[in-house]
Amino acid sequence: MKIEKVLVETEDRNIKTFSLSFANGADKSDFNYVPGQFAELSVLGKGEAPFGMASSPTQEGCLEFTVNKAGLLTTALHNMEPGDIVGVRGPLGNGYPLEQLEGGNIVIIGGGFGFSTLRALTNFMLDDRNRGRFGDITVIYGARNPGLVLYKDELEEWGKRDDLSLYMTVDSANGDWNGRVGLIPNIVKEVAPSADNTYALVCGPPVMIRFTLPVLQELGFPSDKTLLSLEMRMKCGLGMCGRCNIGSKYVCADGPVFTLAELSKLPQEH
Amino acid sequence: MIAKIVRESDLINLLGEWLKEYELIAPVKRDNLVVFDRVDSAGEVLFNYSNTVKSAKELLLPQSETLFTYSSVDHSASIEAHFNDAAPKLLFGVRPCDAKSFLLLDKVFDGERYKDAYYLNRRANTLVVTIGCVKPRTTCFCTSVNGGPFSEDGSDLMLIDIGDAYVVKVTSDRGAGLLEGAELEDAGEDDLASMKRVIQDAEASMSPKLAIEGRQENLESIFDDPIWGPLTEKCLGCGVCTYLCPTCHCFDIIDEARDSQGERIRVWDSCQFSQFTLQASGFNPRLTNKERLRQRVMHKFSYFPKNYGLTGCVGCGRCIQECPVNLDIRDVLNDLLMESVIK
Amino acid sequence: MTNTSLKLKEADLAISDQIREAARRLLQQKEVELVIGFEQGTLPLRFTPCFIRNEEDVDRLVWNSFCSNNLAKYLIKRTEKVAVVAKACDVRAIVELIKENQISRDQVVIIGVPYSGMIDRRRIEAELEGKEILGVEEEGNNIILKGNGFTKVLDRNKYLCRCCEESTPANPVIYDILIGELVEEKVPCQSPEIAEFEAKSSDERWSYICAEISKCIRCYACRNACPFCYCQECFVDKTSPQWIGKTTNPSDTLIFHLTRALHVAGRCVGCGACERACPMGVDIRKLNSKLVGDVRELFGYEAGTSLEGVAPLATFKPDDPEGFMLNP
Amino acid sequence: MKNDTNGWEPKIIAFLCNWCSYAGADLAGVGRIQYPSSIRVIRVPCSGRINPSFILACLQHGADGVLVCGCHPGDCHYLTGNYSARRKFALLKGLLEYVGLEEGRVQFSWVSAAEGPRFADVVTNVTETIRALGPAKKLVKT
Repeated sequence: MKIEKVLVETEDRNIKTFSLSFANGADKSDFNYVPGQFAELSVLGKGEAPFGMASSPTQEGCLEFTVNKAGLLTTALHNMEPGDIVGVRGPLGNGYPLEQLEGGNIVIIGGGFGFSTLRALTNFMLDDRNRGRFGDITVIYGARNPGLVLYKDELEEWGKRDDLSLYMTVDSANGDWNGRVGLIPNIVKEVAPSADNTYALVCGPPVMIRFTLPVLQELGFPSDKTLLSLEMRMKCGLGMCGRCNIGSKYVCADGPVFTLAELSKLPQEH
Repeated sequence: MIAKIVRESDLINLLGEWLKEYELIAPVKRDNLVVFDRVDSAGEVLFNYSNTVKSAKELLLPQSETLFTYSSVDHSASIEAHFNDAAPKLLFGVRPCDAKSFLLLDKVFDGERYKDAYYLNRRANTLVVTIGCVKPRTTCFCTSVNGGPFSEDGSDLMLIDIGDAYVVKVTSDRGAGLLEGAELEDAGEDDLASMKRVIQDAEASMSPKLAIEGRQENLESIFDDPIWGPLTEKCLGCGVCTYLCPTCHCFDIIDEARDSQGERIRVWDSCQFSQFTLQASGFNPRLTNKERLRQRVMHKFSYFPKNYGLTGCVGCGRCIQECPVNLDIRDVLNDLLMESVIK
Repeated sequence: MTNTSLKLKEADLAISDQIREAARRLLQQKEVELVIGFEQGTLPLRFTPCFIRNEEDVDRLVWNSFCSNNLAKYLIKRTEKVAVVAKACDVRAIVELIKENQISRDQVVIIGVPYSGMIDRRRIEAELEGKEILGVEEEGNNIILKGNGFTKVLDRNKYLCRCCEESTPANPVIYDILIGELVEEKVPCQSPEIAEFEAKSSDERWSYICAEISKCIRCYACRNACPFCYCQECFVDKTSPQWIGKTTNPSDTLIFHLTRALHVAGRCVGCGACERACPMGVDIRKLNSKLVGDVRELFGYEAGTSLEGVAPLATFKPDDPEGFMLNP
Repeated sequence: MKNDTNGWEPKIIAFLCNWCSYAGADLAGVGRIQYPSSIRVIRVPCSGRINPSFILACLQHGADGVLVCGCHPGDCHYLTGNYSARRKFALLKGLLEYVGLEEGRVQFSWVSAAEGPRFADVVTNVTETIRALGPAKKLVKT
């Protein structure tokens, strides 16, 4: 696929969002995905690595990936420019269970870089064609500091909407940040969304997840309505190469989205 | 059951015939090692051996294979997929454990969700002629994992040495095709009786069975048990067990590039290596040899059976023979099962 | 699975008893939390590292010529007090690791076993053409092998580990507890095998090395068995820069072995753990022994023989040999 | 192309220490001393910076030869970098030739900032040796 646009998301320039268009138009109709799924991005000569789709399938003709510069491949990606070609192998994984979520209220809890597929889901739900299928939408999003907040313009737009409640927070503020300061688990406690007919969707760093889950439990979210999108080192994305399994489940092929109920039956090796 | 009798001279003739149509891969001696390799004449084939050092899996899943090559110019690239191994191959002289391992690999690479074209291509082009194990080694434990020295799983033909000849059992349609045109006598009553005796003797000589079939729940119940610590303490974290194993199939996908050209390569990897599950963030869910060896054991004896209904081990005993510190998987399993029962 | 018919020769039995006694006392008096030694393995020629924490397990400890693993590997970065049963090679590795700050001297109680002539099981197995050994006994200088329908008697001196065969020291350089008596020491010198190899033509040497390297399956058993390969991230795993490819390409594989040999140069004590660990029988020591010899000859350093002295590649002399240089 | 020894010119990677040898090369240039154009120079802070892996990587990626030059003993800008390098190089060169790499593919020499002519000599000498050996094949990755 062709890189159309590269947006630097964070002040430290370590996170960029890449908008890709299909170099071969025919692929467009074959690439049907749901929010929460991922794809293997590949740069020839460097290899491939998995990234969740940050765009919603309602944004036609384009795919977005938010990429944190960490290793060989991501560095190569960060050095690319509009017009460059990257390979996309996907969609892979299960994605968020849209049919199950339909009719319910949705609480989205995202921390840092893990927010990208939740952003995709939110945009999907906010689309005119879909908004009616979901109840109240609450988004709780946190970053380490204001400079690391992703999708700033879009969040500003969401903030103006009356069919979505947005709570943004940073772990520590600096300069002209007027929003909340505090760790996500505390903000969740503060916001205290009702668990009634509500799904909580969580994605973020392991430590955030560890402290958020008890809060959700306390608020009455049952484990089968608490969904997590997991991160593991993956390679093939097909459940073959053997590195991303948690117990008998492969995060790449059986996940990356699991309910807490499913996870509690698996070994705590993630 | 179709059973023919093959004398030594018949076998040389048969191999000669097969050589005309197939690339023949058979056990041969290289230095002091018995390995599978391509042979050009029947004379090179080794018949009298216990097993090869490496398993036969690399015929279907080579240690490294090019998936595609590419060349890129400016903003475009041309990619060419590689299916090099289309030549029909005949794998002669595998042991029943290795033949059975192909069925396990099929579960992974010919799965319900995804299929691996490279693997399937080779699989479809490979015929398997097995030689039953008249003299199992003490490290063999195939009978503990639903196999046996004469298990026919995964074989197209099965040869059983009855002393002065081989009884050849046809175990698949493709196997029957291999004997087409060959003028072979049917195995007589005496031959079949000898065969039966040979089989009984071999089976009787097997080490006592381990009680591991159907115990995946037991293993699961002791995932967090402290026993894993002492059990894995001497493990060096090398890849001998996984690389010699006929069923281990973990791999990595890497690119190798030179200037504007390069290739994407699939290469064996091992769950025993420290970097295997290391995430970009620096977090590693399997931090020490303990977690990594636990993964290997659990994968074979709990996860694999859970996902595919079959134990992910064929009991060939290679890991037992070659582990540099003699970490014997049978001991590990026995201790684990004991622990799970006590609990 | 333990092979129950263990019969040690008298001398080994005496050593084993002394080891047990020492271990029992150390654990009893809480001088150490852990004793690392050898126990009987699951196959006739195999004895295997064991970790004893309780007095009642002390009798598992044994000693004989098949206790070939280098236990120094298990001492790196340990935090508890530990005793280790160590033959000459192990102790030499321990010495070098102490100098590299990987082992703290006061944390380790060395139970030194003077011993000359560990046996290399692979050399014995090679002799048997694939026939399975079901039992082994030693009597004097004889190794008696028993299998299905055969008994074979071998002269143990022909099946020694190559490092024992060569003139590598046989006594523990340092120890806290000595088992038995010190044995006659040998003077280190260049191994005849290396001299023989060097006498070959360049092309002959190249084809030999290539043939050996072609057997390598990159399982890294050599690296992981080596007491000196303790890098947190091995150069083979690095991605930026990526030093070598991950396949069994001959160039990559050879460069892996060359680099590893260079990386342990001046540290390698020639114990041969790498070679014994290799399932494919790659002649890895061909590289290491060469460097051990060169380090001795060029820099006068014998790794692991003394707690004094600086590792040869961490120091220099102004008049180091430079005959290899162009117009020096 | 490389196999065609007619018209083949060796490709030699030269690691030159910044303080002495690179300056020596510069001096050779300024002094218009003729030497073969076979070398591709990589300037390094000190010969002690050279990891044997650099040299192996050059040979793997198709260099016909590798030359490392540093300050004469006693002249190192960092006092002892070249002494440490000398030990490493002695082992590396010995090992490479021991496994059968042609003698002369990998060479080391001292060249000071004042030794323009010596630098030219060294390069000429190394180039001729390697030209005589022909294209490198042994460690090249194919």
